[in-house]
Amino acid sequence: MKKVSYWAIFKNGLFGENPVFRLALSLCPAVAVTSGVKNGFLMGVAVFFVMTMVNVTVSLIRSFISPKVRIPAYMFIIATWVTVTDLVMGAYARDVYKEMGLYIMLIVAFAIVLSRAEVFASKNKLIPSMIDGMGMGLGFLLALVLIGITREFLGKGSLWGYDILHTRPLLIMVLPTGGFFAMGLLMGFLNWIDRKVFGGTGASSGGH
Amino acid sequence: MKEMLKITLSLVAIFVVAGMIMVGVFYVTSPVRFKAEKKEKEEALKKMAPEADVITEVGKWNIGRKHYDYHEAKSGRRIVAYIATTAGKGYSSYVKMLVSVDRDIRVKGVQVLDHAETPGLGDQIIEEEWFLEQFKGKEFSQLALLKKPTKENIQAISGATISSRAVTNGVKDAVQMLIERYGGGIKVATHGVKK
Amino acid sequence: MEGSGLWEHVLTIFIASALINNFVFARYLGLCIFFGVTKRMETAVGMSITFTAVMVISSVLSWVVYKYIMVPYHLEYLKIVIFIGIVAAFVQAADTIMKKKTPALYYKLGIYLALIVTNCIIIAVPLINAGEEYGLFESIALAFGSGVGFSLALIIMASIREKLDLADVPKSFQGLPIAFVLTGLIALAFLGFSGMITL
Amino acid sequence: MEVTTIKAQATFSGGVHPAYNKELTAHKPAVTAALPTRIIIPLSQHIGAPDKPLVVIGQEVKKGEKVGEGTGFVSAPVHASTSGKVTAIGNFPHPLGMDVASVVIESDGKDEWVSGLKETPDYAMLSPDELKKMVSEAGIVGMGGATFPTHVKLSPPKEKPIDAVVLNGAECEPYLTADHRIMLERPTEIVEGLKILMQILGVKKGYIGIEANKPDAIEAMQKAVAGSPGIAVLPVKVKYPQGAEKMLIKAVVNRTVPAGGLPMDIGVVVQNVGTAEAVYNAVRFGRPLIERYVTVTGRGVKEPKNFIARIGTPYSQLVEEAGGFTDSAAKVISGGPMMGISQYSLDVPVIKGTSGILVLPLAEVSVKPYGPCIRCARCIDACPMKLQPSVIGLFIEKERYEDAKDYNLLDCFECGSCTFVCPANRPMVQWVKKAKKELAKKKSQ
Amino acid sequence: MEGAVKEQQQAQPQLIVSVGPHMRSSESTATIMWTVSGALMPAALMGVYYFGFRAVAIILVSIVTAILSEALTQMALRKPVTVSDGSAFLTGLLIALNVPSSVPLYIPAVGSFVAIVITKQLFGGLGFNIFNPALIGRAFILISFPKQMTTYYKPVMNVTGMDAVTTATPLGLLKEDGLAALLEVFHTKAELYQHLFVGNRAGSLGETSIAALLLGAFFLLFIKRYITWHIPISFIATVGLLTWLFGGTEGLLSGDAIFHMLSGGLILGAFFMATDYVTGPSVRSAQVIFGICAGALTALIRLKGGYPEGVMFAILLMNCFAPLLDRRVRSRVFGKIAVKELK
Ligand SMILES: Cc1cc2nc3c(=O)[nH]c(=O)nc-3n(C[C@H](O)[C@H](O)[C@H](O)COP(=O)(O)O)c2cc1C
Ligand SMILES: Cc1cc2nc3c(=O)[nH]c(=O)nc-3n(C[C@H](O)[C@H](O)[C@H](O)COP(=O)(O)O)c2cc1C
Ligand SMILES: Cc1cc2nc3c(=O)[nH]c(=O)nc-3n(C[C@H](O)[C@H](O)[C@H](O)COP(=O)(O)O)c2cc1C
Ligand SMILES: Cc1cc2nc3c(=O)[nH]c(=O)nc-3n(C[C@H](O)[C@H](O)[C@H](O)CO)c2cc1C
Ligand code: SF4
Ligand code: SF4
Ligand code: SF4
Ligand code: SF4
Ligand code: FES
Repeated sequence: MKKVSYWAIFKNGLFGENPVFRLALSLCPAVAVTSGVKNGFLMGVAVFFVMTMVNVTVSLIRSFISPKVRIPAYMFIIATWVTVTDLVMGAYARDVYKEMGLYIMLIVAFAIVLSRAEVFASKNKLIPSMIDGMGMGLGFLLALVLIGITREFLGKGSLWGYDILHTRPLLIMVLPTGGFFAMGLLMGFLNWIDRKVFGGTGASSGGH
Repeated sequence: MKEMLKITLSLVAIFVVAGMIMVGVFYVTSPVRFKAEKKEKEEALKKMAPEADVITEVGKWNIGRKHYDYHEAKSGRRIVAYIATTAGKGYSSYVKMLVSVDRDIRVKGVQVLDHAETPGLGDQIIEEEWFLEQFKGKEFSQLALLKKPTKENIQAISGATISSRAVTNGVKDAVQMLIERYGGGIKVATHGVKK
Repeated sequence: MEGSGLWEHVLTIFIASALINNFVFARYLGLCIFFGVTKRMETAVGMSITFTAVMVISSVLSWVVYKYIMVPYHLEYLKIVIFIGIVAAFVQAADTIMKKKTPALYYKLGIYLALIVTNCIIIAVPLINAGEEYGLFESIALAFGSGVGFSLALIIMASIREKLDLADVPKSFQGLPIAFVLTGLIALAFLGFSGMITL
Repeated sequence: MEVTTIKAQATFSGGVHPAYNKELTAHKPAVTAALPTRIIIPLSQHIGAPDKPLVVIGQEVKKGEKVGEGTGFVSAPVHASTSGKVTAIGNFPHPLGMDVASVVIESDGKDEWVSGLKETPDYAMLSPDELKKMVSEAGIVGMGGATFPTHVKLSPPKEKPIDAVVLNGAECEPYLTADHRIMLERPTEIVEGLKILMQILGVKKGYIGIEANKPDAIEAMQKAVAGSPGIAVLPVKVKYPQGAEKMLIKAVVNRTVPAGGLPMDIGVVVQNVGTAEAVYNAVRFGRPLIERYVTVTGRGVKEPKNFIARIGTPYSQLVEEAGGFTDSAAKVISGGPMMGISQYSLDVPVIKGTSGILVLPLAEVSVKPYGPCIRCARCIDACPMKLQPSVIGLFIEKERYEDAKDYNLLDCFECGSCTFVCPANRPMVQWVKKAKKELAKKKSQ
Repeated sequence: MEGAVKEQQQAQPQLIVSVGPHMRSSESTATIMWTVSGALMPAALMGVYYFGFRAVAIILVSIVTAILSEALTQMALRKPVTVSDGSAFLTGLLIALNVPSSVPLYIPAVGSFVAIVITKQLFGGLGFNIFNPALIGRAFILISFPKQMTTYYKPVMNVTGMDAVTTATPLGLLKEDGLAALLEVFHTKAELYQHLFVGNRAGSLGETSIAALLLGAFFLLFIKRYITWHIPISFIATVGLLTWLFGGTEGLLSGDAIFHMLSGGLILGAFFMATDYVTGPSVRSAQVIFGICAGALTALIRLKGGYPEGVMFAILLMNCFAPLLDRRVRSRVFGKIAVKELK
C-alpha cells in the first residue's frame, strides 16, 4: 500500500469524507442532539471516543480474527465500547445523559463506525487506524458543533447555554423541523462553497 | 476443523475480554451513578424545603395508573413541609413536578422535574420564572387557571395555556391529596373552580 | 377497568408512534435509511415491509429476553450488546430461512435485510421499550406503530422525490440537501398532529 | 326521419372552444380556381409508401391520366389534374414540410379529359369488390386531413364486422368552411357517395354528423337524405375536436373506440363528406380524384374565399385569387389553425388532404415563450382522450420518454387542445411528436 | 409568366413558421394569478376595514417581501425574473391575510421570505414546489413567534384605529372555554353566525369576513372558472359533517357544523389555498379525495388536537400526500376500459 501521511488520513475524515456532510452516514444524531452546541459537542466526543477505540481494537486484532466472522466480531466490539461510553456518561455527565441517553446508545448502530472498522482499521496498522478513527470522529464532532451553533444561535439566541441575543429569533430551529432545515441549508451552502471556492463537485453522496 | 476451532476460540477470547471490560466499567461506574441519582433526588427535595434537615418518604399515591410518592420534611422534630411528586397532562407530555406545602397546606413551591413540552412554547413554564413563582402561598381554592392577569389565582402563559394548565392541575391534585391526608379541618371546596 | 386501560394505552402508543412521534419527523431516527431508500418508490415499499416485520419480531424477542433474563439477573447494563446481538441474529436467521423457503420473497426483500443491522431505529425500539418498561403488548404497539409510521414516511418521501426529479433544483441543493429541507417541511406539516395525544 | 333535437347536444367529454372565425367564408359559394400554368403532383399524398412515377419527362398527359402508382396495399395512385407535358420529375416542396418526389406538368391550356372514363349510372348493381376497385383506381384518400387510402378503410378484416358508416361533416377546425360548402353545394352527391360506401361495406346504417353551427348544411343534408332508409343526419355539439373520428363516433353512435384501437374495432367506418363526394364521382363518372374544395381564409388575405381547386395548384395562385396578402400577413398554414402546418413558402401545391390555406396577420400570431407548468389541469379537462398532457409534457421535457409512454403518450392524436388551453403556453403537441419519434427510433434499434 | 411568379415570390413577406396549434387561448399564467389576487381583494378590504391601518402595512410588507425575495433569488440563481406572473404577489397577499392584525411587521416578512425562498425557489420555482408556500410561511412563523401569532385583536372598524383590545378567536374560545364562553361573547347562535358571516370578530386579517371571501370564490368558481368545486366543496362539507357528528358535548350529532364551517380559516383555506394548482393533485377524482382528507384532518385537529385551528396543517399534510395521489389516481383514458372489456 502506498504510504499516506498521517495528516492526510486525519484530514480526510475532517473534510474530504466528512461522515455527516459527505458520506451522509449517521445522520440521526446530527439532527437529534444538535438543538444546542453543548449536546452536539458531547455527542461528538462520545463518537470520537468510540470510533478511535473501535479502530484501535479492530486494528489490533485484525490478524487474529477470521474474515468469516469479522462483522459479528466488529459489532460486538462496537457494542462494548458504546456500553462503556454509555456507562461512563450515565455516571459522570448526568444532565446531558438525561437528554440524549438514547442517542448515545444508538451509536452502536451508526453505519459510520462499522464502515470505518471494515474499510480502514481491518486493513491498516494501529497508528493509522487510530488516526483514521480520530479524524472521522473529529469530523463528526465538527459537523455536529457546526449544526449545533447554527440551531442554538438562531433558535435560542444563545451558545453553549449562554444567552447572547436575549431573545429567541427563530424558535423553530430547535424543533425537529428546524433541525432538518439547518442540515439541508448548511449542506447546500457547503456544497456551494465547495463548488465555487474549491472547484469540487459539491455533491453529497446520500444515504447508507 | 482446526479452522472452526480457531474461529470459535478467537470469538470467545473477544467475548471474554470485552465482557471483562464492560463488567469492570460497570462496577466502577454504577455506584457513582447510583449516588448521583440519589443525590439529585435529594437535592430536588431539599430545594423544596431548604429549612428541613430530614426529608423522608412516607407514602404513595396515584393519578390514574401512575404512582407518585409524598414526603414529610422535618426540621428537628417539627414538620415544616409536605412534599409530593405529581404530574399534569400537558400538550405533548405529562409534566412531572414536585410540590411542597406548608403545615396549613398552602403551596410553598413548585418544581418541574421532567417534561417534553414544545421548546419555546410549553417550556416557558420553566423559562418564565414568574409562572411557577405565583403558586407560592396559594391555597387550594385559589388554584384556578385564568387567561388574564390575576393576583388571586394562577395566570396562564399566553401561547402555552395547555402546559400552564398541566402544572396547575398537577399541583391541585397533589394539594388535594395532601389535604385529605393532613388537612384535618380544611374544606376542599371544589365547586366554582374550573378544572 | 384495568384491562380496558391497557388496551387504550396500547392504542395510544400505536397512534403516537405512527403519527405524532413519528420516528423520522419527530424523533429523528432512521434517517440514513430514510434518505437512502426514498430515491425510488419500489425500494421504499420493499424497505417498509421488511422494516416493519423485523421491528415487530425483534422487539418481541428483545422483550422476552429483557424481562426473563436481563432483569432477573440484573444485566440491564448489557442491553446494548444483547439487543444488537438479538437483532443481528434474527436478521441472519431470517435471511437464511427466507433464502431457503421463500426465494421469491427473498429476491424482493433480501437486499434490505442486509441494511437493517446498521440502522438505529431497529435497535431504538427495544431500547425505548426497555427504558419505558413497557409490557409485551405495549412493546408490540410501539414496534408496529413505529413501523407503520416509518413506512408512511418512506412512501410519502419517495412519492415526493419522484416528483422532485422533474424539478429544476439549484445545483448545490440537489440530492441530499433538498431532501433534508423537504423532510423539514414534512415535519412542519406533521406538527399538525402534535398535542393530540399525551404519553 | 328519426333526427331528434335532443341529439343536437351529442358530444364527447373534453375539448375546447377556440374562436371559429368561419363567418369569413361560410356564406361564400365555392368558385372554381383558374387553370394553373404549372401543376405539381406530389407522388406522396397519402399515408403509406410513396407512389412510383408512371410517366417520363417530356411525356404528354391528359387530365385524369394516372401519373403515379402505388407500390403496396396501403397506397393510392395519383392522377394528372389537367392536360399538358411533364416537364420535371424530382423533389419539390410539399405542404407537410419536407421536399417530396413530384411530377410537374406544364399545362397546355386545353384541359382535355383522358379517354376511356367509364360512366356507370346503374352502380347500385355492382358488387362491393368492383366498387372498391373503382375507388382504389380513382386514388381516393381521406379528405378530412388524414389522407388514409379509402379503399383500405373499406376492406376491414373479416373478424371485424362493420355495421355503420359515419360521414364526418363536423368541420371543427376554426376558419375552415370547405366541408360546409360541399355539403351545401353537393348534398346529393355526398349522400349517393355514402350509399356506395354502405353498399361496399354491406351495412344498413349511415349517419352524417354535422356541428350544430351549420344549420343550412344540416338542412341541405336532411333534404338530400329524405327517403333514403337507414341514413340519418345528426347535429353534434360545436366543440373542437368534434371532428376527430373517435369523438365523432362517441357523439353520433355513442360508442367508444378502445384506446389504441380503430373505429372498425367497434364496427364503424368514418369518412369525410368530401371523400364521399369523391367516391360518388369515381363510381358514377369514373373520374379520379383531381380536385377538391379548399378554403383560403384568414385576416392575412384580402378576400377570403372557398375554391374548387385542382390537386397540384400552387398555394401562391390561390392566395392571389383571394386578393393576395394583406400588409400584415405573417403566417401561412396548410389546414386549420389547430392541426395545420405552417409553411415556409407559397410554392407548395394543393394536395388531396388540403382543406384550407389560412393566412394569419402578425397580430394573431402567438409568439409567447412557454413557462413552467402550473398544474392547472386545464389540459386534462380539455384533452378529448382524457390523457394527462401536463405530466406527459413534463416527462418529455426531461427526455423521459418511457415514463411519458406510461402516461399513455401513444393514445394522443395530436389535436392540440391541450396546448390551446395551456396558460403557460406549453408546446405539448410538439413534444408529443418528438417523443413518438424518439420512441419509434428506440424500438427500431 | 415564369418571371411573374418569381416576382411575386420576392414580394412575399418573411413567413413565420412554428408548430401548431396556431391559436392559443387568451389565458396566461399571469392573468390567472392576478385574477386570483383580485378575487381576494374584497377579503383584504374587509381586513383593512376591521383592523385598520395596520392591515394595510402588513399587506404591503408581505407582498413587497415576497416579490423582492422572488426577484433576488431568481437573480442569484441566474434565472429569468418572473415576478410579473403574479404568483409571488399572490403568495405574499395570502400570507398577509393569514396573520393576526397585531403582528410586528418583521413577522410576515419572515413568512414571505421562507415561503418564496425555501418553499418555492429552492424546489425549482413556480410549478415545482411541493408545499403551499404561503402556508409553510405561515406555519414557520407560527412556530417561531407563537405568542405574536396567537394574539388576536378585536376588530376596530376604523382605518386609523390603533387602540385595539386583544381577545380570543371564536374557535379558541370554544376550544379553551367551551360553548358557554362563546355564547357569553356573542349572545345567541344567530348573532354568532351573523358576526362570523360579515367578519366582525377576531381572527387573521383576511379570514374573518365569510361574505367577502365567498364573493371572491364565486367569481373564481362560476365567472372565471379558475377553480373547480372538487376541492373546496368536499373539504368544507367534510368538516361540516364530521364536526356535526363528533363536535358536540352531548354525544353524536350534537356538534355545531355551521359554526365550524364559518369559523377559522376554513373558507379562505378551502377556496383559495387548498385549490392551489401546484400543490394539489390535478386529476378531478383525486381532488375530491384530497378535499375529503383535508376536511377530516381539519376536524381531527380542531376536535382532538392541541391547537384550535386545523386548516393550515390539514392542507400542508395533504400537500405531502398529493404526489402519492397523483401517482395512484390517473385520469381514465378515453376507451381504456373498453380495451379491458374486449379482452
Ligand atoms: C406545534 C405546536 C406546538 C405547541 N406546543 C405547545 C406546548 O408545548 N404547550 C402549550 O401550552 N401549547 C402549545 N401549543 C399551542 C397550543 O396548541 C395552544 O394554541 C395554546 O396553548 C393556547 O394558548 P393561548 O390560548 O394562550 O394562545 C403548540 C402549538 C403548536 C402548533
Ligand atoms: C383533432 C382532429 C379533428 C378532426 N376533425 C375532423 C373534422 O372536423 N372533419 C373530418 O372530416 N375529419 C376530421 N378529422 C379526421 C377524422 O378523425 C377522420 O380521420 C376522418 O373523418 C376520416 O374521414 P376521411 O378518411 O374521409 O378523411 C379530425 C382529426 C383529428 C385528429
Ligand atoms: C392589480 C393588477 C396588477 C397587474 N399587474 C401586472 C403586471 O405587473 N404584469 C403583468 O404581466 N400583468 C399584470 N396584470 C394583469 C394584466 O392586466 C394582464 O391580465 C396580464 O398581464 C396578462 O398578460 P398576457 O396574457 O399577455 O401574458 C395585473 C392585473 C391586476 C389586476
Ligand atoms: C387558485 C389558486 C390558488 C393559489 N393558492 C395559493 C396559496 O394558497 N399559496 C400560495 O403561496 N400561492 C398560491 N397560489 C399561487 C401559486 O400557485 C403558488 O405561488 C405556487 O404554488 C408557486 O409555485 C395560488 C394560485 C391559484 C391559481
Ligand atoms: S393525427 Fe388525427 S388525423 Fe392524423 S392520423 Fe392521427 S388521428 Fe388521424
Ligand atoms: S380537423 Fe380539419 S379536416 Fe378534420 S374535421 Fe376539423 S376542420 Fe375538418
Ligand atoms: S394546461 Fe399547461 S399549465 Fe395547465 S396543467 Fe396543463 S400543461 Fe400545465
Ligand atoms: S394533443 Fe394529445 S394530449 Fe393534447 S389534448 Fe389532444 S389528444 Fe390530448
Ligand atoms: S444514524 Fe439513524 S439511521 Fe443512520
